[in-house]
Amino acid sequence: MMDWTYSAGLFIAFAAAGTAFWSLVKENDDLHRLILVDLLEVITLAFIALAGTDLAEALILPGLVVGISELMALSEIYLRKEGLRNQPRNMLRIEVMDSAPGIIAAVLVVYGIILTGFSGGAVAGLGILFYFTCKGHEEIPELVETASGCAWVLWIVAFFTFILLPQYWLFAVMTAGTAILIKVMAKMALVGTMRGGSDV
Amino acid sequence: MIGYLVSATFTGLLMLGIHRKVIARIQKRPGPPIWQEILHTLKFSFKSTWVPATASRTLFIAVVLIGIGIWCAALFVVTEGGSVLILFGIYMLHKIVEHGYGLSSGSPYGKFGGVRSVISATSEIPLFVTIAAIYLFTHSLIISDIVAYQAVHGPLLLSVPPAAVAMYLVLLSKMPYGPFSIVESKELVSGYKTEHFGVWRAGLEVCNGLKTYVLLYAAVLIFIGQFPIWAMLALMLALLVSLSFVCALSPMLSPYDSVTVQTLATAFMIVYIIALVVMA
Amino acid sequence: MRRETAFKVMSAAALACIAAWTAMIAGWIPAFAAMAVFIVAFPVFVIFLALWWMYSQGKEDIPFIGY
Amino acid sequence: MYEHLMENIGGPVAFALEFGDIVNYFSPYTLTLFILAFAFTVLAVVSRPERQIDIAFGGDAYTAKVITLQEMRFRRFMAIACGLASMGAMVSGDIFNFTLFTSMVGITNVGIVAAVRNRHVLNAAYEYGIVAMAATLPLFGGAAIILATTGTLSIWELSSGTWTVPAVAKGLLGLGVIGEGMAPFYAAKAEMFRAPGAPYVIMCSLSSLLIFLRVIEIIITI
Repeated sequence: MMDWTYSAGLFIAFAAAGTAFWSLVKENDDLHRLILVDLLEVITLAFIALAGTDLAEALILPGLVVGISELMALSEIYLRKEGLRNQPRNMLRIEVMDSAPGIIAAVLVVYGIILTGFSGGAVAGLGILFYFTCKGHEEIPELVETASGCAWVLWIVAFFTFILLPQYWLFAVMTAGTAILIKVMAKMALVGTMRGGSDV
Repeated sequence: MIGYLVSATFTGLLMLGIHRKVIARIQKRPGPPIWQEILHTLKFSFKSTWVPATASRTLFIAVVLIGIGIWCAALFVVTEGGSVLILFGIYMLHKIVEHGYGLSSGSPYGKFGGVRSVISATSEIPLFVTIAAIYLFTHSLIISDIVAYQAVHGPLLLSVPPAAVAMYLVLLSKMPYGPFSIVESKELVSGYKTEHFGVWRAGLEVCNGLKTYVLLYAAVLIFIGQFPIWAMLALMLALLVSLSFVCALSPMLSPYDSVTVQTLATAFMIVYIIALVVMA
Repeated sequence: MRRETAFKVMSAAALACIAAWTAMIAGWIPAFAAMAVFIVAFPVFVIFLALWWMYSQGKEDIPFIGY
Repeated sequence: MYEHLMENIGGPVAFALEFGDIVNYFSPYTLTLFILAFAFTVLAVVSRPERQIDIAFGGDAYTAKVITLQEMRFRRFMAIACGLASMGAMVSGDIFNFTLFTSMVGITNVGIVAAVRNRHVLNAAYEYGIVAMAATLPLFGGAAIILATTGTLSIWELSSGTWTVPAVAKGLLGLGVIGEGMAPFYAAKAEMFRAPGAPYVIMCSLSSLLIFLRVIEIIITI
């Protein structure tokens, strides 16, 4: 039952747990400790997932639920003990949206390109949408529209290639795939962004 | 069985009296007569009684009943040769009962006594290491099996002396006037007992008598073996007097020192167990 | 609580103990059942015996708050 | 000596309820623990909280803390939930269920004192919560390693002696339970007991003690 992948995974999980515990010991800020403890919960799930059976898959869900409820209980305690009664004015003010939108968007876009096709476009579009949500969208829509138009042209060109020069089918498939990726990506990126300036 | 229960209670109270007497004599005081604790119990049962106005009434009364009940159960477990784990579970539950005594009245002194009884929870950890050591030898935790093992292989006291020492520490931490009795320290008036007066205190004394009897009996049974009742009583008395010597000659530790000493004892026991396992 | 109530509860607990003991000796119930009865009834008996002897009708007081 | 290894530890099994390979069993040991959890849960249901007296040092003044009805209801609910979780942990025949109940005990312990308006107690509860949550890693990790190495989580199966459970898994399991509120991690927890409301606060210490007692049985059995 125990092969080397399990051992390696276990080793990595233990290393991650050690790192997390070490950071938990070093950290003094209560809020950051709460977040680090959440990190520990994720490693816990990794331990369960390593078993790699249907049963393990079924056990992850209760583990996750318990972890989240503990996290919520602790957050409530934190709010109460710090006396934080005011509702935040801007609900969508998450730290990662200031610090790392570029990285997360890039990861999503690259993953989308690897997937290709409709689903790839959706993933990549989500990445771009995330980027716009974080950074605002003043001049970028024009650029996206241009890209979308060019992609559409490419798609048409690919169809013509299929019909006129069928021996270059591979080139046509690749062109169409890339084009549809960019097209869907562009359309997805427009979801939620309103035209007519920032005050709409 | 009823007779045994009642006589165990009185024997336990008598032993507590002997404990006080021995301590007093070592400290060059005359000390109370040895039946003082029995008189205490009777005296308290004749005193006027009510429940304090601020108390949580049900809990205030229920913990007294539970306290006597669990030690009755422990006595039956020991005499009938049940599982050692049940006995030690009850030993730990006694902590909760003390906690309940302290918190239920609303008194600040009782509360601190109760909180201290929870702090001194370290005293239980050597107990479980002791159990593990016993299990490695006997492969059973049923008291009758342990007794049978000792009848064949000789007392466990000689085969696992460190476990016996840990058990001795555990007994010591439950003896009054001992170095670990931080719950009864005088700056807390009477600790968790402060508000349980009159009849409730008499119940508490009955519980203490039973507890002393059961713990001493169990220690003799687990580490030396089963003997006729007079020999058991003699061995228990010897054990008690040795405990009294320690209590008389050592000062009460501060709460954190007490915890530290018990933690060190636990660490030592864990090392010992690991050594046993590695050698086996 | 009135003295009569305490007496009634005490006698009930004592009767339960004696009944369980008799039944066990006669072999009607197993030993562990008798023990269960003792574990429940003995504390009740002890406390209510003492309460029957002395339960003051005095006024409830606040806890001890220092000398 | 009994045939089934488990019966040498907690006594002969009086009653067992089978769900496939998971067997929930009552030995005298688990039964005792179950009854105690039940008794204290009933106490939490029926008793009213005490009014805690505080002395203002340096004078004769004293104050009584009164628990409001709303706060009492919430804390009683949490205490009952805690009692139910400990009862579940006492009879569970499945290691993963046991760990889930243990985590639930941790959550409800925080909940019992969460409604108290006392910064000191809340700080202690927060510290305890952090430790308890960190303790779920060894707890679930231990259970997961047992599952991965033996392929079963049933205590009954594991105690039959056909499996060898790695010592590290047992150690992790024990460490996890100790982290939920036993020595030496209870330092934060002891401060929580300063909160008024004895019948509820007592469930905090009782539940962690009971799960500790149970995990000792499990560790020796498997």
